[in-house]
Formats: sequence, structure tokens, C-alpha cells
Amino acid sequence: MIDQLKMIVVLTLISCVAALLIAFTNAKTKDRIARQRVVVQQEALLQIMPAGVTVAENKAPLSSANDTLTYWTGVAGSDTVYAFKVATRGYSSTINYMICTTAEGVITGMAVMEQNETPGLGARVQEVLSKRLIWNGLGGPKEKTASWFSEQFKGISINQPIAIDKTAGEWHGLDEKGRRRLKDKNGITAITGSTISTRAITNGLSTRAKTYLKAIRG
Amino acid sequence: MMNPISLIEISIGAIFINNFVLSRFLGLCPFFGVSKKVSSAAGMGMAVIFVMTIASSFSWVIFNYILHPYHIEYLRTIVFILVIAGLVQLVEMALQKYSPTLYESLGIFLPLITTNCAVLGVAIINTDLNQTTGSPYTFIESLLNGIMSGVGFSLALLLMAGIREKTEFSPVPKALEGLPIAFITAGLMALAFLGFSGLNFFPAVGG
Amino acid sequence: MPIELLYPVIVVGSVGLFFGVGLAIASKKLQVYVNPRIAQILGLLPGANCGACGYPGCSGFAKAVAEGKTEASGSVCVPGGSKIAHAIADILGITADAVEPMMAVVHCNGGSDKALERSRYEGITDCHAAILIGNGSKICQDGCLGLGSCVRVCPFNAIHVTKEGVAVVDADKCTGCGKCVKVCPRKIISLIPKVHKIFLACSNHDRGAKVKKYCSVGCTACSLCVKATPSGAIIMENNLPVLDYAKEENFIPAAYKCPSRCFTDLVKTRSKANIDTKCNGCTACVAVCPVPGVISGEKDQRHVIDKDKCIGCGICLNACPLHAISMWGVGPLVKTTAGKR
Amino acid sequence: MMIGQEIKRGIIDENPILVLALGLCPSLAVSTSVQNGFGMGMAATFVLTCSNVIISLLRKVIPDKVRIPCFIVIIAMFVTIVQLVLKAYLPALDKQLGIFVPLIVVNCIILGRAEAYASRNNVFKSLIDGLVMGVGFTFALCILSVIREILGSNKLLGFKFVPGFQPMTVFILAPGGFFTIAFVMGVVRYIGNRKRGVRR
Repeated sequence: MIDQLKMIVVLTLISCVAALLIAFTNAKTKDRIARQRVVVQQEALLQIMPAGVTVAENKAPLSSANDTLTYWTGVAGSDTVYAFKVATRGYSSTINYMICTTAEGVITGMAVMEQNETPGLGARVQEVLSKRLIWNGLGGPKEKTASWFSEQFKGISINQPIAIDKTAGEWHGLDEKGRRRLKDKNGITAITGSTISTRAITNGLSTRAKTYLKAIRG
Repeated sequence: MMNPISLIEISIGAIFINNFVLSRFLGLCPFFGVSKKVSSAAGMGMAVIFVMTIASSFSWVIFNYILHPYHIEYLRTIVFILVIAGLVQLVEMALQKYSPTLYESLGIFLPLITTNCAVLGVAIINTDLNQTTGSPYTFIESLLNGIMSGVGFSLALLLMAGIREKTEFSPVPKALEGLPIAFITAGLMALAFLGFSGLNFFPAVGG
Repeated sequence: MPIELLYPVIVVGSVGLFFGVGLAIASKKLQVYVNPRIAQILGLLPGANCGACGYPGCSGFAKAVAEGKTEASGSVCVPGGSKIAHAIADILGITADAVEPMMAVVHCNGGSDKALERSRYEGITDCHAAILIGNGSKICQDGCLGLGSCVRVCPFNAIHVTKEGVAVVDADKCTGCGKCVKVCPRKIISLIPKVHKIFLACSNHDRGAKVKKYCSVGCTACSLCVKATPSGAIIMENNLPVLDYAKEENFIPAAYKCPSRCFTDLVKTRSKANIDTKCNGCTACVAVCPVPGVISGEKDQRHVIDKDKCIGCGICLNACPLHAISMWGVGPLVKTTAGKR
Repeated sequence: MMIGQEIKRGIIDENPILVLALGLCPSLAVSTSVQNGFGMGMAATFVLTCSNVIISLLRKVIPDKVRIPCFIVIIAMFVTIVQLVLKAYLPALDKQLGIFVPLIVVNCIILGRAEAYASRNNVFKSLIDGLVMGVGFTFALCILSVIREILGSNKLLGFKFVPGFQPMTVFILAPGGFFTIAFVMGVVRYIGNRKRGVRR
């Protein structure tokens, strides 16, 4: 009987001590983790909002899905911009991205937050082109350029249909004239080999983003 | 409220699209160990399905009724693995006592499963957000996911065992005999399963 | 703050308690007789349950070893390695590698280019059928007919018939199962330990010049090989040398001395002997070396071995009083008792 | 020196991934980039060493029947601590490693070494063994990640590697992992065979 008891006592004791230690570490790191999440949020907002805006967070009721949409307003002088999250189903995963548009629905900034599409294909929605090679890259300061795929959304309006141009090659390869012709068509370039992901994002814009914007502006 | 679309999507997904072994890399250690003979592979497959089912149901209940309300989700790793280890050991003892024949074919795999990444993997995945519908898994969905992941695991295991029995006698270069050739076979199978990755039934589900 | 810590402790503690009690009751009520040796063996195994042995986890492997279904060698239980092999062997009272790996060899080398045919056989390509019609088409009554009965029966396709019509065994693939030994109508295939790489490739029972007339590589029973192996590992029986593989002998000198090249040596490049600086020129090695002209040098001067001529038999190693000779280069270990002082 | 010999044992003779074939799940999934591989290797080494030490300390106390649950609780405790620390201080790495941080618990190496070694040897030996196995694991993981990162995404440590070389993304995906580890294991075995061949 003794060793049965010993078994129970030892297992329970070890579990309790382990739980205590974990809880202790959790208490220590809890606020940092929360802060991390906020930092990531702020960083994204900074990236997509035009410079020099005061950011305020508020909620708007969503009639269709009877839940509320949290969005951020950026006020600079007279015009205000609205930023919110959009989720859409890509090739093999859900792509979460944030966009910031003016009242009329013209996008001022876009950033893909989270996705795990096929690496090398769909995942290139987040690709940041670093031109430098490894030997001169190690020393240099951290290159801070945004991903070319999100850059091309600037100036696109979500109220008109968005054209996807597969023939013109990728946006980072185009010259000034090519990019202006695309803007007039309210079009963007697709990532070679992953049109499903590209179309998923544009669908998200023209369907969900539009309803969100309408809900925000009441 | 039962959303049949997502049920089908989950089951097909678990077996083909993100098969536990071939695309998620979970449960490889026993996968390569046991797949030398088809008989032991079948036994292992059954045991994995059985354990994954009870593991995913238990873990869902514990997560949603104990961990979630008290906001101690970070404990899920330790609680799940404790539950799985305890359950498996209990089941093994019970099987050994009450049905030696079943134990003969199935039970000896059970201690092997406690260190199986797939079982804890399915328990943890069930507590994350559901890929297709974006909302947390309901009990039925997580149970189904457990069963189907087990089926996916066993499917890959049986395929592997069949092939490996053939490669025993094929002229394999000396350095590649044994495990390396098994890995290459698994690589080829993973390549084939890659074909399923784009498969989804109702693209509008997310949209 | 303490409430924060209390919840987890209560939750995990209670789960631990629940399973502690469960296991305690289970170990009491669900007691099952287990062969104690299995538990003993299990104690020795690494317990990683990695399944590399092909058995489902260590308990599966321990059960198989206890029931003698498998040997506990280092190659089977990879993480355990040879350390556990001997420990388990002591428990079971068997020597860890009692069974020495065997390999089949064909005792004939007389292909169409070496052995003369007395008729052209155009029947069913099967040795048994050819035997029925006048005991085969070769003049030699004991040679290999090369029609592949053994090839068809071998489960590991380790045996093939060459262009010249002689069956040859692939040492790597042969597991020594003995199927070909049973099926060969002429009974000229036998099992030898895999470690030994030399065997007699002839089964002809005739004597002298008669054999030379119909087979250029036939054994003429001249028994030079018997003289070349002083340890008596080769004895003549019915005009054929019989090699005793149990003795510690590598048969390299015999293979070298045989005039009609009847011995086949599976090792392509043998390691060669080499005399180092300790040699004081006592010429003990020159006396025992079976190949004339390999070791050269003046008296009381350091001798040198001609690497091309040396056949790597290792006799000089034993003969050298100063142990100044060692084997160099690729090739399996050569064991021999010959030349011991 | 004993330590040097131990480290050689850990990296070459008994390398957990390449020779003992333990801990395959994380090594294949995470070795898509060197940072991930190294991060996972360090995390696993930390957990392996600490759990080896604690388990060898408690080995006399824990009764045999509840051996596995106790070991697992200790390992899970360390893993959760690593997970929280990673989330707090290295969020990027934690997101990359994703589900594989909690899966260190069932990583076959740790429970394997705990059962095979730590529960039978004294604290100092277990500590050394934990470190050595961890180093071997990280070493093998880095090899795999270097190969896969260069071939798969033409990058090394995140920087572009060879201009103009079109990366084969299959190496980032699942099949690439299997092929790479098969290739590396084949090379290791080949060297082993040749060395054994010559020495014998």
C-alpha cells in the first residue's frame, strides 16, 4: 500500500511544483507579452497610415454578422482615414491583412499581417526585396523597405472593381509609366504563379472592405 | 448549427491536405520505426487512431471548460501531455488485463504513442482557431479532426510499410540502406500528397 | 497576485492527483503476470521507444528478445548499441552473436570459355532437366550447368548466371538462407562463413592430366594447396581439397600456390604487409614467406616488401620476432596461425 | 580530454538526428531557415539539459510505475517556461517556430535521453549528456537548415545568397525536408562505412 501512496504523492507534488513555477514565469512575462501584441499592432498602423495622423480606436456595429468591427481613425487636419483588418481565404490558409482607406475608399496603405500560404509562391505577398547580397548584407543597417506587393495597393479604390494584370510582370519590375497606366485602370500586378492568393486579397477588398467602410461611415 | 461543409473540409483536410506525417511533419519517430512490417504498421495505426480520438476529445473538454474560463491557456501544454500520458498508461494496463488478445496486437504500441508528436499536435491544433471557418473548433469538429488525423497517419503509415517491405530486397546503395531510403520514400510520398494542398471544396466559405 | 498562482497549481495538481490515484489503483487491481526476464531486459534498453528495431517500442523488442524471436545485437537496437547486446545476452544465457553470418558459394568456375562441351543442350533451361538427358552437356560430370535453377529459387536475387554459363553469388545480398544449396542438382553450392573470402571453385573428382583435357581451371588433385597450409586446414578427399573454415586460416597461400587457379578470392585488393624501422634483418620472415622474392634486403639490414608481389597472407606477421611487420591498405582483417614461432 | 570525447560522441557517433533517428519531427519542420533551426536547437538544448539534471536528481524518488508521467511533467514545465520566455523576449522566433515549441515536450530525444540516460546516471553525467546531445541536435539541425535555406530560398541567414539562382521551393516544403535528411544521413553513413572499412 505504501508504494501506491508514494506514487500518488510524488506525481501530485511534482505536478503542483511544476504548475507553480510556470505560473510564476507567466506572471513575470504576462505584461510583456501583452505589450508585444500591442507593439505589433502599432507598428502595422504606422506602416499603413499616412504620416502625422493622430490615431484613435473605436468600434462600429456590423449589421450583417451581428458583431462589432474594431477600426482605427487617423485624423490629419480636415480629412480622416480609416484602418481596419480584413481576413480572406487564400490558397491554403487564411490571409489576415490591414488596410487604411480615405472616406471615398482610396487605399492609402496596406500590410499583410499573417498568412501561411505555400512558401515561395503565395507567401510572397509578404516578400521584402532586399537587393543586397549576403557578403555586403551582414554589416549594413537593417533594410526597412515595405513589401512591394502591398506598395502597389496605394491609390487603388475599393469602390470600383480592381483589375489584376498578369501580363505586365511584377510591380517592382515596372517603370514609372507602367505603374501610372496600372493606376488609371485601378489595377495591380499578380504574383507570378499564385493568382489564387492575389485574387483572394482583391476579393477581400472589394467585398468585405467595402461593407466595413459602409458600416464605419454609417 | 452543425456546419456540414466544415466537417467535410476538416476530415478531407486532415487525411489529405495537411496529412499529419507528410505535410505537418508530426509523429515521424514512430512512423519510421514501426513501418518495417505491414502487420505492426496496421496495429500501430489502429492504436494511434484510438488514442488520438480520446486525446482530442479530452483535451477539448479540458481546454474549453477549465483552461479557457480561468484564462490559464498557457497551461495547455503541460495539462494535455499529462492527460495523454496518464490516459495511455491507464488504457494500456486495462487492455493488458481485460483483453490480452487485443493487447497483443494493439497494446504494445501504446507506450510508444505517449512520445508521439502527432497526438499532442492534434490536441494543441484543436485548441487553435479552425482554419476554414475561423471560429474555434466545436466538440464534434475537434473529435472528427482527431479521428481523421489518426486515419491520415495510419494511411501514410500503411503506404510506407508496404513500400518499405519492397525496398528490403531492392538493390539500394550501401550508404542509403535502412533509414535514408525510408526518408527518400517518405519524401516522394510527401511530394505526391503535395498535390492535395490546393484542394478546397467551397472557396466561398472564407470569402 | 497569489490567486493568479493558485489556479494553475490547483488545476495541474488535481490532474496529477487524478492520474496518480488512477495509476495506483490500476497497478494494484490490474496486476498481470509478465515474464520477469522481459522486465529485466526492458530495464537495460534505452527506453527511447524509437522503434528503430522495427518492433513497436522497447517493450515489444524486449518481448521478442525474451522469446528468442530476434537477437539483441547492436545493429538491431541502434540507440542501445553493442553495450546492451552483451548485457542482454548474459540474462538470456546465449552469446550475443552466436550465429555467424553465412554466405553461399558456387564450387565451379568452368564457364563455356574454360570448360569444353560434349553436346549442345537445347531443352528446358533448367539444371534438373539437363541432368536427365545424359547428365548435362559438359564433359565435366560435376561442373555447374549454368541453367539457373538456383537463380529462380533465390528470394534475395543474390545469385546470377554469367555470360559463360556459371552461377556466381553476390556476397552482399546473400543472407545464407541455403535455398540454392538444396535446389542445385549437382550439389556444388555450399555455405561458408561470410568472413572467409576464399573458396575452392571446382568440384571435379577426376585426377591429373585427364581434367586438363576438358577444363582449364579444373582441380587436378595435385595437393599443392595442402602443403601450402601447414596448419592442416586443407585435406584431400576424393581428389578434391576440403577447406576447414573453423580453423583460424585465410587460405591465401593455398590460393596463390594452386597451379590451375581453382580458388576464387572475393576480395579484390588485399592489404599488404609492411616492414617498419624496427626490423633488424634477421630474415625470419623471408623463410616463411610463400612467395619467393617478395621480401628483399641484406643480412642484418632493414628488409623491404615488394607491394605488388605480396599476396597479404599475414604469415610473416606471426613469424617476425620484433613484431615489426603490419598490414597496410584497404581490405578485411587477415587472421592466420601459420608462421607462429 | 573527457569533455572533448563526449562532444565528439554527441555530434558524430551518437548524433540524435542522424544516427539515433530521434527528434525528427521538429528537425524537418523547422529547418527551413538557419535562424529557426538554431533557435529550436538552443531551446531544445536548454530543456534537455535542465530536465536531465532534475530527472537525475529525482530518479531515486520517482517510483517506477509513474516514471513516464513524472518525467513528462518536468519536461513540459521547462518547455512552457521556454515558450513564455520566447513569446515575451523573442516574438519573431516564436511565431516562426509556431507549434513546434510546445512539441519539444514530445520530442523523442528529450524523453528518450531522460529514460535512457538521466534516470540511470548521476547528475553531472546527465548534465554533460544533456549538453552533448543538445549540441549534436543543434549541429545537425543547422546543417539541415543551411542546405534547405540555400537550395530552397536562395538565402542564408535571411540575406540573398547567389544572385540569379532560381531557388527550388520544394526544399522549403515537406518533401525537401525528407530528401535533405536522407542525403545527409547517407553521407554520414558513407563516411562511417568507409572509416570502418579502412580501420578494420
